[in-house]
Amino acid sequence: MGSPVSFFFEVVISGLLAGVMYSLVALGFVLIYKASGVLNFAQGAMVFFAALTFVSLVERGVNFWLAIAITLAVMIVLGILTERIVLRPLVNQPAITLFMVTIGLTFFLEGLSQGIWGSQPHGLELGIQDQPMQWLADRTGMFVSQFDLFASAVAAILVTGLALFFQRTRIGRALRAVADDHQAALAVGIPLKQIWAIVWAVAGFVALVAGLLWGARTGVQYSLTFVALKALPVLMLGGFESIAGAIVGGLIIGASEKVAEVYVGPYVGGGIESWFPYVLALVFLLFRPEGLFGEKHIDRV
Amino acid sequence: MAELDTFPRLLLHHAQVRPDRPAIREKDLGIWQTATWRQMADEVRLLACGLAAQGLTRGQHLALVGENRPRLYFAMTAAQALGAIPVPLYQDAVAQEMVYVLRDAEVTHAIVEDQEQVDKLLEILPQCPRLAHIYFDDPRGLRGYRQPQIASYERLLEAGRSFLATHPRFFEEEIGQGRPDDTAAMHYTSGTTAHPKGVVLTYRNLIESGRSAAQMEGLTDREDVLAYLPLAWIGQNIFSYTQWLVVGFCVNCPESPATVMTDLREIAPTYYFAPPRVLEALLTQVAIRMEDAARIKRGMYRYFMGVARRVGGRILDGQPVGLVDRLRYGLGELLVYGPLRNVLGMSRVRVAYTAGEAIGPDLFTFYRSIGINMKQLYGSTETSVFVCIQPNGQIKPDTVGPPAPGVEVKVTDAGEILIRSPGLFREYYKDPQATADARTPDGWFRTGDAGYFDQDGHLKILDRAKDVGKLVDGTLFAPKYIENKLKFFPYVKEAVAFGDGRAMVCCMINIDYEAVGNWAERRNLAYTGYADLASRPEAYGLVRDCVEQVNADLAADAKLANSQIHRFVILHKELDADDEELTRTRKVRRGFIGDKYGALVDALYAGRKEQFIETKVRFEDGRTGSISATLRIEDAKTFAPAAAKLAA
Amino acid sequence: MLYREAGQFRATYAEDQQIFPLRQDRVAIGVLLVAAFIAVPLVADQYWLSALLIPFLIAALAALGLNILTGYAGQLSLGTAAFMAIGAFATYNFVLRVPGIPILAAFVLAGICAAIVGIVFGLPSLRIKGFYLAVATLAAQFFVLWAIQRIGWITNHSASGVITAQNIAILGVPIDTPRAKYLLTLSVVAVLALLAKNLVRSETGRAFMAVRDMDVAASVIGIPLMKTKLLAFAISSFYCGVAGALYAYTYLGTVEPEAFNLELSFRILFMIIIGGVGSVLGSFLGAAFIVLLPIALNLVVPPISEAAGIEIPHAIISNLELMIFGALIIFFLIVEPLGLARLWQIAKEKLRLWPFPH
Amino acid sequence: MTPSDRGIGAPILAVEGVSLAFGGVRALQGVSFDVREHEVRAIIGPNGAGKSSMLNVINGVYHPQEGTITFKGRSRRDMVAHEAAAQGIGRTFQNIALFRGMTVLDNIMTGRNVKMRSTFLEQSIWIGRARREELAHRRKVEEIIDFLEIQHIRRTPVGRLPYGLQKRVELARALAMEPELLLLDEPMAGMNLEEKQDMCRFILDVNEQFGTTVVLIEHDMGVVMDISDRVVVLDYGRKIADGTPDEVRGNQTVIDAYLGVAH
Repeated sequence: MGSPVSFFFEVVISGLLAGVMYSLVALGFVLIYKASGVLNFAQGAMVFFAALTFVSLVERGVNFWLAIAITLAVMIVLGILTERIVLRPLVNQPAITLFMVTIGLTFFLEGLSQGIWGSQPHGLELGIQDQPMQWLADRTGMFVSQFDLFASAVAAILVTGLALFFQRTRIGRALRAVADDHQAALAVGIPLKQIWAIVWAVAGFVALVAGLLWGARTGVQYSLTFVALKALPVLMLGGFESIAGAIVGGLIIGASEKVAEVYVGPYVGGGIESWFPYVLALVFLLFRPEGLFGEKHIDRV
Repeated sequence: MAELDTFPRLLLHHAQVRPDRPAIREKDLGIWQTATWRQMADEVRLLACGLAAQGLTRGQHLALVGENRPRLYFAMTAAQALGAIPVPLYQDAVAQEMVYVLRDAEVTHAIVEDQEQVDKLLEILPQCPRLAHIYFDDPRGLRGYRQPQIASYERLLEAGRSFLATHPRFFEEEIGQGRPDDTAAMHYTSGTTAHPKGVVLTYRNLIESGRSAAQMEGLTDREDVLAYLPLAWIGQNIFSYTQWLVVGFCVNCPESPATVMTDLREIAPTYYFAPPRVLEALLTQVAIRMEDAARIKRGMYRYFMGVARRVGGRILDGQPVGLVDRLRYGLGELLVYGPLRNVLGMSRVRVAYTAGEAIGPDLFTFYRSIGINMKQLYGSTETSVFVCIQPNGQIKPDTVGPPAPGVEVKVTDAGEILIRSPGLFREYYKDPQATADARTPDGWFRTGDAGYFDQDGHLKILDRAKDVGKLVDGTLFAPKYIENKLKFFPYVKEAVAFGDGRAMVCCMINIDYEAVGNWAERRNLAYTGYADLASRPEAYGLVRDCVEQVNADLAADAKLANSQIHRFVILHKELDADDEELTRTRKVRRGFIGDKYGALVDALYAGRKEQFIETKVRFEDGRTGSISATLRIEDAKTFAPAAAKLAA
Repeated sequence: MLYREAGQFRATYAEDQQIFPLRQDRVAIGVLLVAAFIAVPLVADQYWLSALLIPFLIAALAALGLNILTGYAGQLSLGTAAFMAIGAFATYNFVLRVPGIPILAAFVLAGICAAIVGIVFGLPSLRIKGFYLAVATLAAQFFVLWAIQRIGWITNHSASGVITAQNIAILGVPIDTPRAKYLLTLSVVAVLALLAKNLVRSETGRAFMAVRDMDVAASVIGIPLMKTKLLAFAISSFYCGVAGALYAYTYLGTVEPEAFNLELSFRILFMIIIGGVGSVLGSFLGAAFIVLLPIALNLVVPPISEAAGIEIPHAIISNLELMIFGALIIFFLIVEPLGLARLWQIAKEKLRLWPFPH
Repeated sequence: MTPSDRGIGAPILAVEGVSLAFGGVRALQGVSFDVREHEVRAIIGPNGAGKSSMLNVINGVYHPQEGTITFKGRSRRDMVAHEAAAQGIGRTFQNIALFRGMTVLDNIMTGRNVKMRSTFLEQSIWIGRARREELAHRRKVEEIIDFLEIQHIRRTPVGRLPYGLQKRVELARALAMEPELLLLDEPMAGMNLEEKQDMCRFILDVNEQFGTTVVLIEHDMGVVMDISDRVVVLDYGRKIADGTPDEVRGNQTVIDAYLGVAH
């Protein structure tokens, strides 16, 4: 056991690392929101769907990488179908309607995944132990999970990849244009529908990654869909349209949640992580309604 | 209380007997604003006092101009209470058309609906110097008017209030002076030739006439009437004023002419009147809207309308109908007739009249077959409307029924219908000559209509007497009667019948471009225009069917069997008022056409199979030109007279 | 066809502004009320009352509460169940701690407690809109449940957080049979539904809808946004609170905080989406639909699968239920965003115009 | 009619030195003008001149950084929009801002909300004051419906109405507030000739019948010259002319602004 200071750092770091996990889920939200203005509540169900599909395949003896490939394919198809069947008929509807429709989608996916693969929980083994890193513990006395570090690394790679994808590729640039102004994008000949399909496919991919990591962490079960609930305060904080916001928001939420749980929790009976991120985000929003990285909008009347 | 022999006395009677029953409603500001009899009596009292204070006296005329508005009705009774005479004017007349009436009746006071009417009266004020007081109901847009002659209705009531304060018994005293043979109202008949004539009707005329008809139909104070036809028209006076005050039911004024259909549906009158053109428009609406229905619904509608045509009228007349048909009709009632009456606003109709012009038998039986007690009526301004009424259970589409109670009708040898009744008018205003001409020496009124009684004693109206002629064999020839029969077919737009002084009847026919065009399109029949379509053998076939059906009808009537159409021709151009072939009110000018198309008439009677004809036309831009064509002339099948058949 | 409205004219504004201006509707609702209050208690068995009708009525009340907030005032909330929880646990405490309190008074006070909490969680609506606000209401959902679980006083220090509803009575008549519970629930729901209908057709309701449809225009014609939104939160929470109280006292009897989880909030949201946002009738239709669907599935699927010779486990049926819910939400939002109530309205329009198509 | 006939009196509204900026964009710069009681006052200017912003400042939707607004003798920098409404300022919008989910009748009734006093509890029980108010205000609303000749669409949801009628309903909603000052933002934009004539007639009728002071923004110069008593011209957020229609028409700065001459 280290000093109070190192304990504090340990708490903060584990919080930050947990935050990365939140960011990972939040990333899926941001992608879709940026491209189509939809707050996709079903992101959590997509994570669950991906993880469950993968695990079930592996349990049925499918090779690890093949299972990933199949799951990825399934997720891409799912993303494209969602865009086609659910969202396209609702183009130009109020954002709140789109939000509600994704709640419906959530239920549908939950039912679908369990209907296909069954409702029993599964363990998921990625080969990385959720144990403190001995090396770090020896040096600093702080206990930091290997798994968390691995997840952070994956998240970092994913974010970098996405950033490059957005900055460098033609599709990525088109996507940014779409995010800025649908009408204008359409006017300059960007194929909106194609872009949306791609985005939903990418979101499916992100869901798969998040599903693998979260599934390995908590087991693959119904409650995995609730990871979306972890991501929402992150998004409120970071803004729905900023990848950087999703990362920073995740870190802030993760760290502060852990700190609060450890230092405040005992006095109020514990378990405050269910609501603390929301209240934090809410308080923050009251002072800065546009979020961390959001732009201030002037309502023209 | 004295005898109920004037309208103001009737009003006071209702205010006492049924003070809180609705007297008149008006759709205004979204709801049916209602005045009870008591409220009405109070307002009429104020109004009469106001008018008296403003100088209206016994024997003077009060002009009323506007749509059906309760205040105009109040004004009528208020004027009558003072012994003044209300003169309603057609609200859609242009200003200059009002000049004659206003001068003829020496009108001093006028109550009008709104700015539009005020503007008209102001425009002709210089020509009508006696007109010194104009009161308006709706103040909208009139705030800036500074002319001394105009004031609001409210100001008039205000004047009435102060007058009443100083003359508390004035109103009742004035009513006390009224006599049944005083003039109650004056309606101007629209003279087609000369100036309009003011028909002077007394209280006795209107009240007795209205009362006996009301008794015959069993009208009660629970009736609802929708007042949507012009006040200036005598029918409106009888149905919505005379009988209203006689019986004490409720009159309902629509929000505006544009909303009559909606208002009709809301009120669902129990006592209803509509001229044939209104009924026709309604039926067209029904047909058009049903066309948009899904196939199944349309099929259902057609089926049940077929059932209704077969048995509906008989069921309404209380005649025996088979059980199966009764069940079919009952199902139709649930699915079609009931809902249809409901959407038309006729679910509650107990008695409905149509009159004014001849009504097509299909149109007439349509309404009867869906269970609406539609009847025909014969009458005129001079006779206080009611001359003949079809009694329940004795309805025929082609007669107007037997004489109404208290009315004597006879037909002269020349075929003209003469009338003697309590409803007969007193005189034409300031026109003793016309008054004398209108009556035979022994006091019968010459209607100027030709007709005869059928074997059941029902009067059949043929035509204006002056247009009725004779064939060479001396039998009756009523061209308009024949033409109307033809025009009841949708494919026939106009028809001109010839036969006076000739051996047989021949006809010129205009097809209805739209109806025949549609018919042709449904058969993939290509045509290039009106003349082309009219010359098609298919069109001839279509028209021949119509002509032969008319012939079959005519054959059934002993008096008209000889008037069957032997030959006809379809004209290559539409008869047009611009070419003087029609009057501006779209009546055919038979004589003019006979001359203009003389060659054609000759060909018809000469038995030729075709004839070349060239006619002058005036185009819409005012240029004239001529068009020519060779027209085919066809023979139509005629039938042996029914009487002969019976004998055989 | 059935609507024969010719001759039903209105001579006063009072007549014109009735809840049911058409005579046929008045007759129908009269028949329905008589059936619900008299016929149903006479004929329905315990299963019908306890397993179908009572949960349906309670769900309808909660849906009505959410509809006031979401359908009328346009503020999406995902925390409905939390306000129901407040109602349930507040009633428990009022009955527990105020001896002799009439149960209806306890319900009302509990509703007021829910309303106060509703106002607090409605405060963010002044600054944030749309789904930001929806997400914010999740805070209420999680915080309230957490508080009930962790603050021992609320559950009278029950170890598991489970409370058991006390026996209740009205004017000395014990409410202990399914029939009595049904009648109590029905009465409360009927009265509150009438009040809600009156509210939404008057000034307050119009203010709600104005804020929903265009808030700038609303404020420009003099509607204070803050007051209006908070009022919507308060009234909505009141309704949900009373629904929660009934949930505990006439339906479940024994309640744990987890009964009021996010799942329940979503279910109630589904009721108004399927039933019809912005419609009192829709709240009832949606509640009936969502309550009956699982029961119908359990009735219908086994015989079919038996006939087909495939055995469908119960778990599959419940997953099927989730999928059907989800698909229906998607379907309604795409095809008929105003839900069953709108379909009913269209059907009624058709009947009024019969035999004409339009 | 001459202005004196209509009783045009002292200024009811004075705008003094109003400046408004969004971020770096300066929408209004030191604008001053007044509006006299019962007059029809037009604000004209090229696109982006700040006309709508001016109206938004007057009725409290935007809050200016500088300047004062004096309405009926009370000066202020800014206020909340609903308070402006309560003081008697009515408003229509350039892009129709009706409540789309409500019927015509309900939209206009909403305009009466500001005059209602009953509490939500009374309303939910629907007796006494709440019921009386509701019925009395319905009557007032019906008078406005009658005035603007929209009886036939009373029960129609506004979303289903054609554009011209929506504009009229919006005017009706503003009139329902019985405003002393009515701000109309391009009331005739996008209308055909007949609809424009109707709208002109209604605006003048409102002005005459109710004595309502009208401030309107309009692009159709014919309309402006016909119906307004005085005209303010804005360009790039500054006032460049002010006077009667004739004076403004002859003003060289105005002509330049409209022709796009460089400053």
